[in-house]
Formats: sequence, structure tokens, C-alpha cells
Amino acid sequence: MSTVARNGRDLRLPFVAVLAALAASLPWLLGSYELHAVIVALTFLLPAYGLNLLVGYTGLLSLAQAAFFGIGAYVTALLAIHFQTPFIVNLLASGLIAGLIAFPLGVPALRLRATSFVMCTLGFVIIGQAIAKNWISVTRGDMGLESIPRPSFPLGPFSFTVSTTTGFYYLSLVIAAVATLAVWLIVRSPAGRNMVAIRENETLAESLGVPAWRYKIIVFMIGAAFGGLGGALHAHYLTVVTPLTFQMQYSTTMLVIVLGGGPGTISGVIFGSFLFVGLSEALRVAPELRMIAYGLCLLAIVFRFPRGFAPLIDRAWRWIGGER
Amino acid sequence: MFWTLVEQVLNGIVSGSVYAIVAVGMTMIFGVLRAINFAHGEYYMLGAFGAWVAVEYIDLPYPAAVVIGILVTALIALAVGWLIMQRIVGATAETGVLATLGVALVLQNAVIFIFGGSYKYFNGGYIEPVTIFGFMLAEQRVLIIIVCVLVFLALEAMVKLTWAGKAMRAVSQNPLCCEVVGIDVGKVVLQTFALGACLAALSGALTAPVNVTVYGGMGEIITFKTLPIIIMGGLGNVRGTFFAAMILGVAESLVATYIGLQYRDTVGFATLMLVLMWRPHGLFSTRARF
Amino acid sequence: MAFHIHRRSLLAMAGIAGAAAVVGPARAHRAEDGTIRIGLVAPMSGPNARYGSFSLRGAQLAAKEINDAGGVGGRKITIIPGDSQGTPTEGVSALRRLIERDKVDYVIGDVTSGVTLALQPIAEEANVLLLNAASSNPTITYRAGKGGMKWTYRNYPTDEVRALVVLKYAAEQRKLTKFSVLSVDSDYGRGAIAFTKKYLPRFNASIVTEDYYKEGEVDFRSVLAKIRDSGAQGILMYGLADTTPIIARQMIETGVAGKLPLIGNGEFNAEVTIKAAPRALEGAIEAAAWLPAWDNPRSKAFVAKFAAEYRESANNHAYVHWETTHLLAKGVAAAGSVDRLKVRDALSSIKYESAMGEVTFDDHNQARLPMVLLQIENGAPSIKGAVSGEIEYPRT
Amino acid sequence: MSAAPLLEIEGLAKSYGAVRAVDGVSLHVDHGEICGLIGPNGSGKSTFFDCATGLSQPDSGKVRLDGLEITGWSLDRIAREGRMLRSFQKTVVFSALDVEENLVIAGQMFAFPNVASTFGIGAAARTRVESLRIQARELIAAAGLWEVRHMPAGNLSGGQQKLIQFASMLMPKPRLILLDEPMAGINPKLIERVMDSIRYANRELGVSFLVIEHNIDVVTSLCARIVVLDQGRKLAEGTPEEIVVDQAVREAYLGG
Repeated sequence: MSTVARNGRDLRLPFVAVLAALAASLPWLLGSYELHAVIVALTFLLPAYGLNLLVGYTGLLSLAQAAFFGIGAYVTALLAIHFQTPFIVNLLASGLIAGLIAFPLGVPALRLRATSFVMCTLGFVIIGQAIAKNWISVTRGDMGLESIPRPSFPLGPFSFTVSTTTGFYYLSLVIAAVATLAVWLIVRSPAGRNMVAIRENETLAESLGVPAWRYKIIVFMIGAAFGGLGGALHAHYLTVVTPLTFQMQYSTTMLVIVLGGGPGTISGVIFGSFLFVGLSEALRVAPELRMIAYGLCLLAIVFRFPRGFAPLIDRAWRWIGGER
Repeated sequence: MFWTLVEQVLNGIVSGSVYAIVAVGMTMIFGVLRAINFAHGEYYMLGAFGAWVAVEYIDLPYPAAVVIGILVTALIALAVGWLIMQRIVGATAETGVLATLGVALVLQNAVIFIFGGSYKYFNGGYIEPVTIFGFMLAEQRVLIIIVCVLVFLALEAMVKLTWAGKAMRAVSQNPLCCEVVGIDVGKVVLQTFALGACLAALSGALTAPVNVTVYGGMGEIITFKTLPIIIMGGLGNVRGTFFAAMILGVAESLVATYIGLQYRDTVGFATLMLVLMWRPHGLFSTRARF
Repeated sequence: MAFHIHRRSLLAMAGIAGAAAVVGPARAHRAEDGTIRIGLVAPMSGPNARYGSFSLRGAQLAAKEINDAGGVGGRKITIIPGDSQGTPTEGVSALRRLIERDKVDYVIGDVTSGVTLALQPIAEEANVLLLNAASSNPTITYRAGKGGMKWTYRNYPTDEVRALVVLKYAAEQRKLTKFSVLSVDSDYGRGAIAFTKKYLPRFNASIVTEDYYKEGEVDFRSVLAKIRDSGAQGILMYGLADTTPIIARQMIETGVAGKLPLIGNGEFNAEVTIKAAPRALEGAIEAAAWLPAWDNPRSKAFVAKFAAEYRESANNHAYVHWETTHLLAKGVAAAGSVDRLKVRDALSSIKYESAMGEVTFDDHNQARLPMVLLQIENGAPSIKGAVSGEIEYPRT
Repeated sequence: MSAAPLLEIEGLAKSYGAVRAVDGVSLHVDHGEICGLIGPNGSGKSTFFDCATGLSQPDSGKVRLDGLEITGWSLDRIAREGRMLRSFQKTVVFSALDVEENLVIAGQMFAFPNVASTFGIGAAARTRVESLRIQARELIAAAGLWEVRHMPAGNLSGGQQKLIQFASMLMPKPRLILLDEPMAGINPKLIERVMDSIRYANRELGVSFLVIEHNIDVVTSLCARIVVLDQGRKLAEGTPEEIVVDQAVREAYLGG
């Protein structure tokens, strides 16, 4: 990289070390409310990652994330309550089942063009809520499923249960870190490159042998699986699941995180998740004006940073790296 | 049995008329902007609220209140259109989604902030029932059906006969060419947007008497009802939207009768999905815009 | 090189500033000005704000009254709102902030049961009193008090007693045995009907059609036409206050009014509702925990004050939050301390004189609330009896 | 060399509503051949291309590739399994991606056996991509694009984009490339370079071509055999010399 103008030593490694140390020591730095907000941000990060694979990498705008979030939450709740399965099983089963359910939904939906596809995915949330409300024998309808146990890990003599906010923070952090690694591997793989090709120009990609349709359905399923994981984590955290989990508001929150943060990048979505959850919490200082201010911030971000914060993060990263 | 069916179809047409007036504005806005307007229901809410303020605070008679509701909405829509919607022209779909979501949040919660979030009772309108062909319905509903038909006739005439209408049609077909031939796209977008918002406001002000209560958050449900209609109607297609709204109204009515009211809100999206599986581009052509 | 150092120190500064920013407020202590801080978790923005708004105004009115009368043992009361938007996630965030940042002493909330269920464990963990005033999900008290969650109290009727009383009156006094259900699609509407079904055989009654409407629904013509032709003798409706006038008006439109009475709960007795559709509400039967027309000076004063203060008429949500705030203040006064544990114990043994009668809490921290059974006669509510009953808790 | 022609199309027909865009056209491309396809605007060349390559499906007719029937296959399957690629007139590159990425993407589906394996993250997958990258760099250097290899392809000139597109299509080591107006809208100086590239690929890499082109000088200089379409039908077929003097062809161009 001799061509790059340098202005100092590469501080990326120390910077990451500081970040990691900060992440590890957060429970000592923050009160439980702030830590809770961080947990929410980490939880929403999972479905946001899934959505990012869809909209940011493959170019499919979807509002279905809340549906898969809800499916994941119900799967984990039902397993935990009826079969007392360990947390890790619930988590993986939620992701898997959400991913599998995405297949029959995705096959007809993905045939549609952009706007119709968006509406179709919106329908999944609304119909999902109707099912949660009316399939009473399984979901208990509006009564909801409560007392979902805290995550526990039966590891022989080392079994432990995560019950405190701090414990949950570390659990979310580990899950989010694993998810980040998984997403990173996906987008760095040849498949990730093909996804970007489909986003950029589907016909051109197909003319080069890329089976766009298969990729789209696979990415839709992966995205749903991430949504399911997030729902499962959230259900164990809140300990209740009600039809309210199938809520448009969750879908739009995730969309705001991805599109506002920086679609097609991992750092942008992480930033977006903390930014928008943080913004929503910070604005609680003025309860009456909160959502008005949130809407105005959203508008400002859309027009000031139309491509999200990814370019900004990229510049900061290079600057820390010592490039001019 | 047969008369039940006839009555339920009529009920469907009544609610379809309400949807149609809101949806046609949204579909026209989509035509020129290529953006789904997630804030469209908020203009319906503004229309109803404007009328409520006129009745409650200024003691105006109902017809004047309707006019006030539309005027207030028009002013707000012009401001929003000038500040925000014009910037969406040519931007990505993502920008449109985020921006309109932001507008929805601001409008909805601004009304809640100013008037309080509680529901208000709407006094006014023509709510006495009349009997037509053996069916009873409120006079106001008859009015809604008539207004709906008039609105669609007027729109058809406008896009065919007036210069402004032709410009709208042109922009919805190809904004780039319009720039070339000297049509001010920004102006057309603003006009169309304001017109669409006013139609939503008209629907809101007209239905307020039969819906009795109005509140700041009432727009959202309308937005979600309208979305499947404009897709089924063929995005940007005025006539298609009319029929799609009627189909949805009737389908909802029949589902409420024969299956259960609790499934009513899923009807729109379920119908939409079935229709799209059968015809991926909607029931009506998207080419025949306006 | 100068820039290099500058850059590094900038990074360090940013790090410290960031840490300080997050640590600072968390370590801040509440101002010891002696006020009693009550958090109120309710939906205050978005579509559900139409319920939260009444709650907040009710609670604030109560706080104002208490403060004007000199406060509780000389201490003033402040209501600190926390917006839940009607979603569990936001509700939990709001509650945690109230506890952690705003250092509230007690919390009242939420309206939505799904949110309240999520709030319970948080309150339990933080040892903060959570006094619910408007959620109907029976699980909330099944698992409160003896059920395990010591810090949850509910000053809101359970629908079991209500459902039984209403059904009994309709069947025995009005000889109605065939019903159509038109309730709100929530734990309240569905729960009340579930309890009703439990008691149907006792009165040889049956349900002929069953429909639930979504919150915010405005079109009932289809379902009312179906009910009209179904052979039902009455409409079982456990609904929302803002929807009752809509349904009532459409009952007139569809020719149901005057033939099938509304039976259940949903502020059938409110003046505005009756005024909207007098013909539809004539003969309606309702079991209400409160009614604006209740002949009690305290209640009358509340209605008048609320209307004067906010330019709108009080509804049930406003009343229960108003009354619950007063109840909580009485609890604090009885405890003689703001200490949460003492106040909790005081609530468990309180005998509170509400506008409707005496309120006490059972061992599940569920209020035994007086309710009245009323019937709309000649456009005005006519009281048919007082109701009170013990709840049958499921054996666990 | 096998007996069957490389590409054999029989009686291809496609209508849009009442318009018969392609009306029973038969055509073949031999192994190692550069075949030209010309015709006036609206003669159905592009529709013919789209139907032959799976972008749209013909109403009737058969498409065979080296004896194997591929009628009804999708665009990506024909490219992947038939190693028959096509270019587009308008969209030629992934504009947001750099030149090297463009070429790597073009090679991926041929280096990996299936979709699942492209999600691979192991050493094997990395090796495959690395060898694609090496191949891409060679082609980039050969195309004279070395200096701009890390620039977004969309920032380059139209001619350079055509070169990238052409290099991309060479990544999978194709048997047959269908070029849709490769010279349209590019600098006359570059025309020679593109023609050289086509000849080079034909001679050294053994790629056969079917070329739609308006520039008659290019076609006559490149192709040994030319097929002329008019109003969806085949009008003439022959060597460049025959076609240039063909009366029907002259009438179609001048009179049409």
C-alpha cells in the first residue's frame, strides 16, 4: 500500500483492543437501564443482519422480519415451556424453523417485483399476528405465553443460568459476535459476491451463470433464520411472548436500522442498531416530543446520509489506520 | 340467504368506497414518485382532525368543516411535499420508505402532542339511517358512495382533459422525458402529492361522522388497508384502484360474515398474495397509468 | 508527528468522554427533595396513545389533587411518564429507565396486558412496586402475590366475576339465552368470553356466532347484519370505550338497535355513547367498575374536575389511573414511609374507600373491587345491584 | 470435431401480442466459427437472441447446443451448464464493483460446482477464488485495463466497459459467445481493439461467436458467414461477399 498517503502509525489494532475491552467492561460502566438498551440493540442486530443480507446485499426490500422474529419467539417459548429444552437448542431450533417457514413463503413472494414483494412481506407480519391470535390451542392467543425460563446451559458440573442483566448482556454479546462472524463469512464468501452481483444487476448476473432465483430464496431463508434467532433471544429476555411480537413496528425498526445505518455493510448495521435504539432511548428525556423528534432525526439522516453511515465509518476506520 | 349476500356485498361497496378515495391518492403519488407513501393514512387522519377542530373549536357546520379539513391538510401536504417529497424524486426506493416513515411519525405524534392522544368524539354529519332498496344505511354513507363516484369521474376527466392531468400522466410514465420537453417535474410531483393528500383528507372528513371517534394514531390502520389495494389495482392505475378497493371491501365484508371478523384485517393481504400468485403484476395493468 | 500525537490523544479523549458520558448519569443520585416519584408506563405515542393519554391525565389529576391538599405526609407527588408505545420491548425500556434514571419509588402500568406481563419480572428483580390499573389478563395475578411475584398488584377487576354476573342477569332477569359475541380481539375481549363460556351451561345458554374486532376497527355493518339474522337474543360485547359508539350507531343502521341489547362491558353507560345512539343502547346490560354517572360525590367531583382540566370527558382508563394514584398515596400514608417494602405491606392490608366502595387486595395481590351491574333505561344507567366476588385461582 | 453444429436453432418463433417478433427462424453456428447476424431495426434480432439464450422463452422452436437440447432452460442455466454466454447492449458491467470483482464474479459459477459450495469458507474455496483472481488479472492486463483494475467499473468509459464485459465473458472459458452489438456507442479507435480481442479469443481460445452488429464493415471483416433477418424471418444467408450484393438485403435495408 505504498500509494496511500500516511499520516501516522496504524492504530487499528489498539483501537479494536480498546473497543473489546470496553465491551467486556460495559456492565461496570453502565447502569442496568443503559445495559438493557445495549441488550436491545444487540438483539435487534440479529434480525437486522438478516435484513441486511436481503436488502443490503441482495437488493430485496423486505418488511417480513417481524414475522420471523415472532416465529422465533413462539418456537422458543413453546419448546422451553412444553419440553424444557435447553436454551441453545431453543435458539437454534428457532432459527432453523423460521428459516424453513421462509421457504414456502419466499417461493411465491420472490417472483414478484420490488413493490409487490414489499407488500407481500408486509402481509406475512399481519397474517402472522392473526395466526398467533387465533391458533389458541398452541399459542394461547392473546393470553400469550409467559414465564419463559431464563437461558440455562446444562454443562454437567458447570451448568449455569443466565438471570441477571449483566449475564444477559454477555450472552447477547457472544451471540451477536458469533452472528457477526457468520454474516462476515457469508458476505466474504463467493456467494456473498454473487449476492452483490444480483443486487447490482440481476439479469447481468444471470447471464454469467449466477442462479439468481436460488440465491434469493436461500438468502431469504438465511435472513428469516437470523430474524428467528433474534426473536428467540428476545423472548428469553422478556420472558413473555404475545401476538404483539408480530408487529409492524418491529419490522420498521429493523428497516430503519439497516437502511439508516448503512445497507450492504456490517459496520453500518452495527452502528445503526446502536444509533437508533440509543436515539429512541435518549429521546425519552422529552416524552411528549419523543416520537416527533425521532421522526425528524430519521428525516435528517435520510437526506444528510442517503447511503447510511457506512462511508463515514469507512473514513474513520482509515483515519485510525493512519491513512490520510 | 341470497338477500344476506346482496346486503353484505352492498356493505362491502360502502367500505370499498372509503378505501377507494384514500387509495387513489396514494396510487397517483406512487405513479409520479415511485415511492410507497407510508404516511398516506396520516393525511386521512389530518382531514378528519381538521374537520373535528372546525366543529369543536370554531362551531362550524359540517360541510364547512369538511372544507376546513381538506384545506388544512392541503397546506400541510404542500409543506411536506416541498420540503421532503420533491427530494424523493429519482432517489432510491429505500430513501422513499425511510422518509415517508419519518413523515408519518412526525405528523401522527405532532397531532397527539397538540391535541392530546385521547380519542375525540366527532359531532356532525348526516348519520340518520335511510332505507334504499330495502337496505338501511346512514345518509352519510350514501354521500360517501356518491362522492367516491364523483371523485373517480373527475379524476378520469382531469387526467384526460386538463393540462395538469396530462402532465401527471406524463411524469408517471417517464420523468426523464418530461424534463426534456419542459414539464417541471418537481411542480407536478408537488401538485400530485397535494391532490393525493387532499383526497385522503376528504375520505377522512367524510367518514369521521360514521366512525364517531377520531384520534392521532388513526391513520396507520388506513395506510395498511390501502397498501394491498394499490398493488392489486396495478400501481399508478386509477381505474384499477377503484375496482381493487371494491373487491377488497366486498371480500372483507364476506369474510366478516362467513368466517369471522377477527380475520378481516388479513383479508387484504391474503387476497393480495393470492392475486399475485395468479397474476404477479396485479389484477390491472400497471401500464395503463391514470 | 505532532498530528500523530494529537490523533492518539484524541482517541483516548474520545474513549474517556464516552465512558464518562455513560457512567455519569448512571451514578447520579436522585435529588433528595422529598417528592414521591411515581412512574407511569403507558402508551403515549403512536396509535395506542388514545389509551395512554387518558391514563396519564387521570394520574396527573390525582397527583395535583393530592399536592393541593398538602401532599402525602408533607411530600409532594410527581408523575413521571414512560412511553411504552404498546410494545413489550419499549415498555421494558421505559420501566427500566424510570427505575434506574428517574429513581421512581413506585410504578403504575401498563394498559396493554402483553406489556404488563413483560414488566412484571423487571419490577420483581428491582424490588419496585408495580401497581397495575388497566390490564385484564388473568395470568398477571395468577402469578402475583402467592403466585410468586410479590411486587405486582392489580387494582383492576378480573373478568371472571364480571362475566358470570352479566350472564346471570341476562339469563335470569332478561330471559336471554342465545348470544352473539362481538368483543375486542385482545386478552380482555377474548378472556371475558372464555369465562362466559365456562358458565354458559349453568344457565342453559348458548353462543350462536362469535366475532372479535381488531382495535381501531370502524366497520361493523357486515358482522351486525350477520348477528341480526343469526337468531341471537343479545350481543355479548366486552369492548373498548371508543368503539362502543361506533358499533351502537351501526346497530341503528343495520336495524339491530332495539332488538338485540348489548351485554357486557365497554362504557355503554357513558353519556357521549348514549347520546351517539340512544336507540341502540336502550336495554344494554353492563357490569362496570366505575361509571361517570355514579351517584357518589367523590366520583362526581372527579368527572367535573377532569372535564374542566382537559376539555374532555373522563373515561374508565382515566378513572382507574386516577383512583389507583390515590390508592397508592393512601398506601404510602398508611405505611408512614416511602420505603417500598413497607408500602407494599401497607397495600396488602389496605382498606381503601374508593368512589365505588371498599377496595382490598387478596393473597394474589388482586384487588377485590366493587362493581355495579347496570342497565340502560330511558337513556340513563339504572343500577341493578352491586357485585363483588372472590376469584377462583387455578391450582398450580 | 463432432458432427452436430455447436449451436443449432430450428424454427424459433416468438410473438408479443399480435406482433410476431420472430417468425420461425433457423440458424446454426459451427464449431470455431464467427457468425454474423444483421438486419434492420425491429427485424427481431434481439428477440431472437433473448429466446436463444433463455432470457425469454420462445413460443415454439428448438435450441440445441452441441447436440443437447436446451430449449426452455433459463438464462443462468444455459450460461452455467452450456458455457454459452451472451452480452447486452445497454447493461454491460456491475458499475459499483471494481474491475477485478467484475471478472471474478463472472468466473465464480464455473469454478464452483453448485450454489451450496459458493457459501464455502474453507481453504478449498479460497484457493478457487484466488485462481480466479489470477486469471482475472491476466485478462485485465491483456485488455489493457491494468491501471484501472481497482476502480469502480461504472466510472470508466463506455469502451472500457465493453472491454470489461468481453473479458468477463472469457472468464468461464466459454464455448460460444453471443454478442449483442459489441461496437454500439464506442469510440472508433476502440473498435479495432475489440475486434482484435474477438479474433484472439476465437483463434487462441477456441471460442465461437454469433455477433449482432450494425456496423457492416465490422461484420464483413469479422465473420465468415452472415445471416440476415427481416421482419422476424430469415432473409438471406451467405458469405459477406454474397450478402453485400444480395438484392433482397439491399431492399430490406433501404426500403424498410
